[in-house]
Amino acid sequence: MSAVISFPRLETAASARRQAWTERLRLALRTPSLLVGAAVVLFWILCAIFAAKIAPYDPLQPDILHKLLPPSAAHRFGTDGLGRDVLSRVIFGSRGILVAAPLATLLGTVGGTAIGLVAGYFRGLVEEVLMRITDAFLALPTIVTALLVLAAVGGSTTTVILVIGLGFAPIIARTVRAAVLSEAQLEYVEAAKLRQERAPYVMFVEILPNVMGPVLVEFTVRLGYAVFAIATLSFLGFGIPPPAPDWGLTIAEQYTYLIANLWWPVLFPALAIASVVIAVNLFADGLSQVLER
Amino acid sequence: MLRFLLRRVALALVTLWVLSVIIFLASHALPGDVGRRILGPFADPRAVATLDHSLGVDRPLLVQYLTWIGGFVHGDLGMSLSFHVPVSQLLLRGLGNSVKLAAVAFVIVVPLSIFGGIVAALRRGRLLDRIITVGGLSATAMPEFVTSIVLILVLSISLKVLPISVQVPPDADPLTQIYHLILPSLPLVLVLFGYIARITRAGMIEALESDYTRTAVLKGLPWRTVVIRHVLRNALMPTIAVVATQTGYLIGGLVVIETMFNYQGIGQLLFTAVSQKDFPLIQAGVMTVGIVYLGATLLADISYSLLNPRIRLAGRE
Amino acid sequence: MDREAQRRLDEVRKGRTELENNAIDELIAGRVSRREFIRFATVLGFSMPALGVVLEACSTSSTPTTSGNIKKGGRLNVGHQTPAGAMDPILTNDLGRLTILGQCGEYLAWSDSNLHLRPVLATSWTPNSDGTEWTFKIRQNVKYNDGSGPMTVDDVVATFKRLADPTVTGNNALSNFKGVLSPTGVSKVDNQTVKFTLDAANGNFPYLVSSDNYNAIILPASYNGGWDQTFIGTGPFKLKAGGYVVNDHVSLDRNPTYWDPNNQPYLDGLDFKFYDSEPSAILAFQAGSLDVYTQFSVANGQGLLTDPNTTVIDIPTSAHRQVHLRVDQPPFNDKLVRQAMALAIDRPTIITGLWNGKAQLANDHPLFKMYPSSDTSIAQRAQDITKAKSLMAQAGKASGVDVTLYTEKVQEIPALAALLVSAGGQIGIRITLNLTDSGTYYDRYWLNSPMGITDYGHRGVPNTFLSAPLLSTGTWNAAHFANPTYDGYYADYVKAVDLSAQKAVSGKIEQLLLDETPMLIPYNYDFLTAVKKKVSGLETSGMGHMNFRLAGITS
Amino acid sequence: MSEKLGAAQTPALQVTDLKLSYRVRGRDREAIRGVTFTINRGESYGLVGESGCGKSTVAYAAMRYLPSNGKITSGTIVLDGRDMLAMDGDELRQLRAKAVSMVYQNPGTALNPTIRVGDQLVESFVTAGVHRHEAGERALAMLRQVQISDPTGVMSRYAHQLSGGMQQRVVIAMALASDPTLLILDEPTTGLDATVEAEVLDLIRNLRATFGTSVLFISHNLGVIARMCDRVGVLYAGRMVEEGPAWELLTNPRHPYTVGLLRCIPRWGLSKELGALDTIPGFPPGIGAAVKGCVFADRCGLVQDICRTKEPGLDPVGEGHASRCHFSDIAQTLPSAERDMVPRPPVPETGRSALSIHNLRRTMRQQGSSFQALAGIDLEIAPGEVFGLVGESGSGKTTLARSVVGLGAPDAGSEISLEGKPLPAKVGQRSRDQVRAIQIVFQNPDASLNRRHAVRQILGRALTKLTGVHGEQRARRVVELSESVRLDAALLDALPRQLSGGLKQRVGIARAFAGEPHLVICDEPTSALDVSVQAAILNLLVRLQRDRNLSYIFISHDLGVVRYISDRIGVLYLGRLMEVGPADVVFRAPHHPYTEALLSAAPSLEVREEHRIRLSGDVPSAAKPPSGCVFHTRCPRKTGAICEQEQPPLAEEEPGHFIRCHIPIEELRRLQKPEAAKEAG
Repeated sequence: MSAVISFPRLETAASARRQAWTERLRLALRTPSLLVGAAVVLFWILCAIFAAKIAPYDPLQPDILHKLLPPSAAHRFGTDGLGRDVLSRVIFGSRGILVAAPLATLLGTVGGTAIGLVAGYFRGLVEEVLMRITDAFLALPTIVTALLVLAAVGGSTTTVILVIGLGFAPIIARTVRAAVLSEAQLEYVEAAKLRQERAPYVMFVEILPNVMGPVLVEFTVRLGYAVFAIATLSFLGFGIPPPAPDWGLTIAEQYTYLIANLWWPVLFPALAIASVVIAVNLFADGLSQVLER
Repeated sequence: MLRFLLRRVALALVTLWVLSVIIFLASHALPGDVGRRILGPFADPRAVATLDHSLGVDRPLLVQYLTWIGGFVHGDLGMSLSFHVPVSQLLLRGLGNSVKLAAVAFVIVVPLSIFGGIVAALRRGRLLDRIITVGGLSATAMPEFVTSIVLILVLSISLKVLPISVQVPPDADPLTQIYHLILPSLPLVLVLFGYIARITRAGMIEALESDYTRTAVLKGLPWRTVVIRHVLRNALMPTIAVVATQTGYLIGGLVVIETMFNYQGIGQLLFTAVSQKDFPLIQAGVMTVGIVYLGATLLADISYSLLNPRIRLAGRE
Repeated sequence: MDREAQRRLDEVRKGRTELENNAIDELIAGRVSRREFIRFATVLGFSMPALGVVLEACSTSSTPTTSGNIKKGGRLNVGHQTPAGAMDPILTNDLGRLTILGQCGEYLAWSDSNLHLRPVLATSWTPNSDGTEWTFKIRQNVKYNDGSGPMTVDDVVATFKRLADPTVTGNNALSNFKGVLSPTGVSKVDNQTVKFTLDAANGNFPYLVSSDNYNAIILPASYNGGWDQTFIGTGPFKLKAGGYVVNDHVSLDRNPTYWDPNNQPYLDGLDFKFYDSEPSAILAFQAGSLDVYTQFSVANGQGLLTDPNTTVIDIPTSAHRQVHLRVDQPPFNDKLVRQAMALAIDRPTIITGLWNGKAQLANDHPLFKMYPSSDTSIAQRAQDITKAKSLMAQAGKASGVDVTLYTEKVQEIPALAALLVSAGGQIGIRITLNLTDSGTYYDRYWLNSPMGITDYGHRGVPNTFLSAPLLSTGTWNAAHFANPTYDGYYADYVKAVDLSAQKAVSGKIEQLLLDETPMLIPYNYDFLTAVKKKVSGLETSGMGHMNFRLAGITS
Repeated sequence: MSEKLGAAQTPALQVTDLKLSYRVRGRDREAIRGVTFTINRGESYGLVGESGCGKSTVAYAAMRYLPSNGKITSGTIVLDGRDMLAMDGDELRQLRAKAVSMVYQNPGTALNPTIRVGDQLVESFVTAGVHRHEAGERALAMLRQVQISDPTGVMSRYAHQLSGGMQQRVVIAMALASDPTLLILDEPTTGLDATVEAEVLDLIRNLRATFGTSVLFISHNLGVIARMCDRVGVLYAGRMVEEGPAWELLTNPRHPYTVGLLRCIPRWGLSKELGALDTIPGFPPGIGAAVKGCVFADRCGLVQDICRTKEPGLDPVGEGHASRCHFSDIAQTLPSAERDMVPRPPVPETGRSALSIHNLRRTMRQQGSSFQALAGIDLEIAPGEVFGLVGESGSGKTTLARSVVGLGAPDAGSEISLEGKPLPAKVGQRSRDQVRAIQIVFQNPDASLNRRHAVRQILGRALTKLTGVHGEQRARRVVELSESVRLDAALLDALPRQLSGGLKQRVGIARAFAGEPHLVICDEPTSALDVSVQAAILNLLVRLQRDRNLSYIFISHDLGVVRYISDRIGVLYLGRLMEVGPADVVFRAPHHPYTEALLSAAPSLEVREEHRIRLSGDVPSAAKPPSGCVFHTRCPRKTGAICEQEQPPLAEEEPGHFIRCHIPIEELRRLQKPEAAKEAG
């Protein structure tokens, strides 16, 4: 009898796994876009969590006799049209979007992944029906879908989250379905069938972990777009209602001041939106680079 | 080929039908009463009931749907509740205007972004690539309303190089009209640039790394010939599909842009319809958006299949 | 008053009704101001010469302002709110449409920015002694803007029969005529005279046939709908061929057959461009694509107020924001809490801060100072936090109360809401905001909310403000205010045709409302119109009418 | 031609001490650790070695075409007398255009999918300096030279409209357009069917004779190298370990690695009864791994201390033959790594059948048209029997396998029964016992093992589902199972990608054996593996089968492998069994003409050049099978109209030996006599 074959380069598989993780982490640390993106997002998360500690003023407290003051030592970012502190509003404004955008994206991702899994796995009539509905939703831009629904049920943070989630689900479903289709052709799926696994097991235990890569990338990409979309909805007046210090809303409320050269109430929230969206996109970009390798 | 096209058209029609059902149901979830919405909050309840009846909104949903979709098929989109004119009249004009604006945006962005994507791919990993990809990403990430404001401030109010108004005298020559549409199209250009450039870059890189490119290089072809003859043709095929799917995205952007610039396109029309809960206009408007999107993707499918011999020649031989 | 003046005044008095003479007496006695007198006299239908005599006798004068140096010709680009519905006089209920109506159509009288009535298609009018019958003399030889005509008494009768008809779908004029005028009450006396027999006495009736009742442009008797095709009327402008594109613009040309030979329009035409969003309109105005922007808010128009190239026409109005406090539900079922809320508000600061001064103090009741019938002697309520807190304590609510404020996201209302939140917070009234679009607010919350802000437009007379939101039977009674005493006062007010009687009732109403506080009205805001410096002669009204007849471009 | 003659003195390619590294994750990792070789004018030089040894890297380096992270760190490459590493871009381009060409694996992707084949070919001529007007004619002529039957038609087609063999001919035509000094062929026939491969290889030989081109031929297949090359270099871990004349090197290897490699191959006529295949234990050092001493020391059975400290030189061991080994003189005494194979008792003739297939038909749909993937298969497999199934791609091997395990239901009327009891068509309808009784080992372990599941999970789940064990018991059984396939229990927590190909396939085998099956279908279980690993897997499969006395259906396109492991063999063509019989009988003449062609196409280490029959053309589409005998369109022994009109029956020509052919067995025997004689000898 020849000796049992062992793997000469590794002590144990556990250390192999650890090594794989450290390898991936090292790769992540060497991806600048991922790092910059993560840093900026982290910055805003900290702002959101510690807003009450960081912000110098109450973001909702008007002081209309001191409205539209330019940036100064007392008000680093100036005051807005109601005399509220722009800096404090920008800091507090991170809260809404940092809760709404991930929740909406998560909702869309979970829903879309489920639809995509089912459609990609079952094929046939189930797939046809699901994909036609998905296609129908895809034929509408997210903003239009959102307007349609928000007109029906009225704007609130919850509805915005739901509607963005609804808008994202078909997009994610498409991605997931494509990934599932190629996964389902692989023989490990047949191997599962050959031991009479039930469909949910095959979908969620066998296939799902293997499509998590694209799902994760799609999640981060969508997250960036969620920030974009929620801000746009707020701007159009269909999102989070005033007086919330929401960035998009603030811009909508204050952008006419620009004409009078009162740029600070608008510029800072605009920069905040831009920084979050860009950061999330950079993160997504970096993540896909890391996962690709 | 024909089979492929027929299948695509059939799929698009089915999708459209599903869309019509979704839109119909969604618009009937709108709160409040149609007659009340038309007559306003201060109107007499009896008048409201009479109006509801004359509009047929008190009939069963299925009947209403069939009436609506039947009218739609025959080109009768109903009357706008807020404007009291046929919806088709509003939509046609809005669509025409939007197409003008979108066309200007496309004419600017498509060559620019494709060129950008190509350059980035050819300079992969270098500074220029980083500038184009990160710059494009940033531009894509900025909501249109943010970029619009900056552009208005810089280009119209400070530098005064572009007119802020999109209102052109109706008898103005096409060049003047285009000139007026440049500013509002720029935010769309910015959003689309990063996206199309990215896809182009990805397609280019895939083509550059392909075996046939290797064949071409090892044949001893000059690099220019390799790129132009062998790489571009294959690399740009996915871009075509992407450009088409961006029409949907574009319409979303148009809602914002047209509202900001008060441009009477389909985006603003949708926004107004939704704000005023003008449901015939919402239904028909959203349907139109769907039709435009599906039409555009169909067109992309067709051009893609014409360019791709694999599909063009399928079924032969 | 010299003898000659006295003599001429006596001449005038001779043909006057008791009411009219009463007004003159009040003026002479100094009980009404000159302004109030003019307004009242015009209501009663003093002809211009007669009015002139009275005022001259009282050492006052009325000279309408005219601008010089206007050159003939040219067109103006006018930025305007998008009409919210079909362009039809009887359906009109928004600024978007009424301003357009007023270019092509005319009213029996024009209600100017000071609430004075000026004869237009009527040359004069007189009430009977108790104000239940009003007789109007109709101007002759007036042509319509399509060249047809002349306008006849039959046209006037047909117009008002239609406006008073409750069976017409979407008839907006009913809000004025309901309970006041029925179709049968309109009758032709002769070829120059129309008589209105009212359902109930009304001392302010001429306002209801003036431009304040914007539905009431005079149309041919043959008119049967389709106004948006013809834009027919007797006004100074007419529709340019193909000039109306729904949701986009209206182009008007000068009416070459305009009836008034001395007041032909200077302009060749007007191009109204519609805007859904105020900021984009302001951007366009600022960038020079517009010559006039008909109405802007202070919130969005900061830049316009300080722009050296812009003239801001500033008209005080009775338009206001009404904050209802629902009296049959906690927390505002306690009068003390309502009063405390009212005392927490710093009105002057709001006017300065929110409105840059372009608003007038109001006193939580609709009898605004601009109305001659109001009793201006009642003290203005002012912020008093100490007292407010003690009222809260007195009500047993020292620990505070919670309430949700519902309102619509329109113009400065969200900002006002934010200020109310902050004001309430000072005395323990913790307000949560629920802001929705207008449709949702009016559909769902307006009449079913503990607290709300409702947007009330300008009215030439306070009757509607006093009835619908406040009477126990009032249809817009969001405060659910039911007070028999008040209902009685209101009946007295409407019946009173005598100015001092009106004032007396007004004082009682004002005091009652201040005490009960079913609503807060912090201010009336001004109607602001932005005009390029080169444009002159534009006359605006609190209702939103734009009189371009004498407007033009200065050379 | 004259130019070539003039330069006859300089070698075509001279590579000297080439070192090359790839930059991976920020570190330069050495992939080629100093390679020196020379290809003389007109010479065909073969480069062999297992995957990852650096063969292709050397080839691309010879064209100076490297990925952006690759860097030649030292050495010289002199092509046609010119130093390639000193050239600027334009010179390099000229060189590629005129002096050196390359043909590689996957001709389908090597051709531009959007440009007509003719245009691509013409372009090659133009680039090589042929005038545009002339290029079209030259292209046509070249297509004729690469034996394309309808050159004009092919010119106007796109790559996807051509079969794999045709595509490769076109690529070869393009490569030869410039009449290059050196033609590099990188696995040019890998992925092609055996019959097509044989044709292409013949073509290359003939063309080489015509053009006198020097060839660098790269392959992992020693048989192909033996047939194609004059001289051979054996690469191992980026190092040339042995070099010599092809025949000499393959028959008299002088490096333990070459010796081991040759022993791994299931040679012609070798069967499991005759003993186990040898293997090479361990793994080659990875790219960038630090190597001290001999690169092969870790896996060498002859290793001594010196091997780990001092690197041996590539020393001559004969005429033009060199070996990089301290002990090259005793290399052939390399001890065998596997010694435990005992001849298996013959299959007991119990008359029972493990699996019985009757009239198995399967109609499949593809792009709207339907075709018969299986057209009536009848088959009996006895308990303990290994049934080998051979055939080219599209013959229905995999469809048959899938039908048996219950993936994809056969048409109505088909019958499959297990141990006498009818088997439901779909796996979902089968009882647990039936499911566990029939399992499958898939071809590609990368695809058949869930990438996200650890080995323990993969095996444990199979045990639970197939045998119902849980908890403690299951944990114990997992360990037992892994030991039965000789998988270290320490690897149970590894993910598949952390395992080598051979280890992965062991997991796949263990999973198939989890339910103690009676019948295991092995669908090309070793075709994705290197020969040294293949040998170990084959040994494992044989041992498991022997220990448990179960049945296999063993599918492979590699005749040597099938011959080695099978008791009986079936030959499949277009969904029909053409020949069935005991392995040794089928491999001995007479055989069905198709079997004959397959056998003669198979590249092997034995030189059997004289008597080969060649099939022309490609396998017909199963959607439109030829009338009569489906093989008649390609049959070299076609007798006449009867072959086109009537399908011959699968007749038992000898006891247990069935042939589907109109030609009587005697006639076949006569026709195939010479080979039969050879075979016997």
